[in-house]
Amino acid sequence: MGAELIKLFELIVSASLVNNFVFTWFLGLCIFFGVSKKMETAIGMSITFTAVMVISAAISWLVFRFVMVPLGIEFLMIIVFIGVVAGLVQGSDTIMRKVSPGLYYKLGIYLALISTNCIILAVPLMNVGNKYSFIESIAFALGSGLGFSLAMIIMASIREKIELADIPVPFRGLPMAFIIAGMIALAFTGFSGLITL
Amino acid sequence: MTGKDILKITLNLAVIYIAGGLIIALVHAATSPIRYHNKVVAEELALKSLVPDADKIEKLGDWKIHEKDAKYFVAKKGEATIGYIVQSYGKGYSSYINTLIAVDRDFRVKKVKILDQKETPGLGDEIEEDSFTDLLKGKDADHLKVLKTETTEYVQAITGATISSRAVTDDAVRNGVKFIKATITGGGAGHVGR
Amino acid sequence: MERSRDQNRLIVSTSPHIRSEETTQHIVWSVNLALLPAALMGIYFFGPMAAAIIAVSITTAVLCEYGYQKALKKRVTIDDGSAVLTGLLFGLTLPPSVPLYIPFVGSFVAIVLAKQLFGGLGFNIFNPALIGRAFVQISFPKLMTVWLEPTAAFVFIDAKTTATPLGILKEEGLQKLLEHSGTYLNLYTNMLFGHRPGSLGETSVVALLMGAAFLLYRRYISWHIPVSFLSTAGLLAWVFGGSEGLFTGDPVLHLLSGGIILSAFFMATDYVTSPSIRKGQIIFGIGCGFLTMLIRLKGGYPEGVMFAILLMNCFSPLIDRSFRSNVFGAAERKGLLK
Amino acid sequence: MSDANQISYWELIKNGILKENTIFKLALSLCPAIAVTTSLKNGFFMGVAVVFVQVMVNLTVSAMRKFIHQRIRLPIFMLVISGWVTVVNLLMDAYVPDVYKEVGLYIQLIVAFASILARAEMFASKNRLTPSLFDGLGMGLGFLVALVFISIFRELFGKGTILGVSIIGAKPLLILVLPAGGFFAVGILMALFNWLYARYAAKPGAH
Repeated sequence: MGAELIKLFELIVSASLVNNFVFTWFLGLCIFFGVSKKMETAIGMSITFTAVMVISAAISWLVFRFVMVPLGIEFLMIIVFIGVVAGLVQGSDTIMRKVSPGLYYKLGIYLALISTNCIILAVPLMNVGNKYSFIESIAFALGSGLGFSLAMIIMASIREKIELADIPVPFRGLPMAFIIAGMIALAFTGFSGLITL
Repeated sequence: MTGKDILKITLNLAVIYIAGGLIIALVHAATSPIRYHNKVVAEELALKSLVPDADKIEKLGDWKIHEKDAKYFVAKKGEATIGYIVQSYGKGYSSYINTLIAVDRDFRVKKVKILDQKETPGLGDEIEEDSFTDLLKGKDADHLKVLKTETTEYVQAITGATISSRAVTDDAVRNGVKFIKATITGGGAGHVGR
Repeated sequence: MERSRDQNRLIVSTSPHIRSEETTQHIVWSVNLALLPAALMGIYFFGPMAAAIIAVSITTAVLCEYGYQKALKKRVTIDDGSAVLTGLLFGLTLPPSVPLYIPFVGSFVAIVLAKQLFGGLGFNIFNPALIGRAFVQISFPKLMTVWLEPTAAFVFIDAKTTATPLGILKEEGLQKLLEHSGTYLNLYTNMLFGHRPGSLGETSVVALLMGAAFLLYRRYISWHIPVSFLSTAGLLAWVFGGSEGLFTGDPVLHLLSGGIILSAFFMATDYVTSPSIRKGQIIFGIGCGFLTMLIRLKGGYPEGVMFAILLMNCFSPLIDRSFRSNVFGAAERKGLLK
Repeated sequence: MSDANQISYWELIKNGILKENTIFKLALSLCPAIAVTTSLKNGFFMGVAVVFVQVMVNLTVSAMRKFIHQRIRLPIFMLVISGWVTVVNLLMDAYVPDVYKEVGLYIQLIVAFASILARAEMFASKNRLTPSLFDGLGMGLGFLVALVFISIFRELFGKGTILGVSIIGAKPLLILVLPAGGFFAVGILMALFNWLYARYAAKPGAH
């Protein structure tokens, strides 16, 4: 049992720091660059993202294991998983609007952005690729979500700080964001070798 | 929403599903033999490149090392056994290094091939190069040992990548060789993997 | 492009608490001076090649800053000494055997990519010297892991290559390290004076501490970051650093080895890339110490100081921000409850 | 955009490559721009896959534009996209297995490219077949060209090779084929594109 827990912990640390989705897999970059201009939106996005990631990973795992494998239609996983994500987003949109309008007002706008985001889709695909168990899949999704949130929050705080810096014109905006991301990635290299999976 | 709308939507979905399903099924059917073939051929080629003079390589069984599934094979020329191939894993710097090891009938290493690794680029990933894997040739289990000093009797570490060198030599290859030796000579499944 | 410079200067309220142009200049040159003993010790131990590396590194840094500012028609600020400091710091972190294009590439990256692109001194997020160091570390991994035995003579000698104390500690353990130098006392004295393999400016702890004492005395740096950094690292080394279980590690050895002294006093304390509020500085220091030991004990690299400081540089705006607006995320919470 | 009849096909292609370049101008679909551009071969095949999907999606959507009910238009588009992505995924796995092994995940993630959905919605659903074909081709080629540029830059300076053939004879800056260097490379090339674009393409009279 102890070894199991340690494995899960390692999986979370690995997905969030050592193999951070943004800095080593380059996933979710559109959102990462698009939404990290302001801290408030970055935090809202992070919360929504992590929640959707964990839930969609869980549902996708169940669907894959108990529907697709028995039917032998694993090759359709792209279509099925995007359906799961889209359905989940639509569902949580409706539920949130009814149950908690305040929360919806705050996070609803991010939900719309999620269904066309690669990071949400990548988690179930990678879970299948790595043959993770149900619990491992959830741990992986959680770690990925936390790592993505960390990346977003760091990036937002840095971009707020350099807002008024005298950056050469062609570099303003996105190119500079890329350079900064490169430097964060450089710093994150320090985590490599921390965990062997 | 009128009945006409509902009819149209239903029709939309039906057409999309039928057409899409047809196209995907066709492509799937057309490519699946090729994809299957690719995988089998790739594995065969990898095995073949390890023991080029064998004309038949047969799978003997599965074993586990570092909780990972690995296979082992026998290489034959005509009816005579000329060696064995064993797959093994070693715990490296930042990844488990997947290796294939060919041994002769005296369980000395003939050739080592790194199938998959994610060691430090430019440093640890030199384990993939012939200049390193050639060092392992001709060694038996007792001499599969990494030293940091100059040596030909044992295996000399790659400068700056001792851990990766050790992961291949002391972990993957040595355990693989020990396992295949115990399995073949002892008849049973000697379990040396951790 | 031609946004008024005065306007910019007013906005720089976060990190560099620059009171006037003169004092910044004065402080930066004093830091350069404080590093001089360590640089001289490096040249003494590793020979004239060390001097050449430092020279190339400083020259490149200054020329790049000059060239960039000329090319973009900005005011040339090389006389503030910050380019010299970046070049010097970067040079001191290099192994003494590197070919001379490495200090060139690294200094270029440090000045152009990590400093000037951000708008120059005061706006950079990351310590330029460390970005340069990390860049060459990853680009030339092989050359950056060759270490020389100190010769201690100011002469050209084909020095033997060897492993650093941290490298030996990581791969072969404390016992092996002791074999190298005989007794504990020998080991400690060698480490203290710098008679050990390592980056050319990091080995002589005594020289570095002299410089640091001077800066602390003149109040050019405050004690918060170095003290919290070193004590966290020492504590963790003692608790987790031993091979015979908890509380058997050797904190002194860890504090004397690697680049931790150089980094704690001269890099982590950089005004621009560390938090400006005292509490923030202590958190920054603890973070640096924690990450350094995490990488040293559990990570892939033998030395973690460089990555630890770069990582904390990432968090520095966040730390500053959270202390500025009292409760971090208060605005969000209010929104959620609505 | 709906008056596409007056725009020449050449203009449509140029629009995709320059004015609305997916990566450099619109900053969409950035993930593969870094992930697969460590070698020209990978970058090229990724680009080809995107061209294929974009063109086929545009054609499908354009052909069905009068038939699709407005209410379920977006889900239908998503279905069409994921169908074509599945097809290209299977094809790549079968015919270029060595590339697929490295970029497979990102091929599958073409599904989530905002740019493909955007073109289907903004252009193909309002235009006839031929303009849609050229629009898809232009947008896809813009992506392909960007990917090819980035991967040449990274492979040449990171590994010293082009298509695996040694050009420089050494590994000049290994960092360029690693994550951090990928960000630097894209950032620098993007700034270069901005600079050149501002200098030449955006000037009135250049069109």
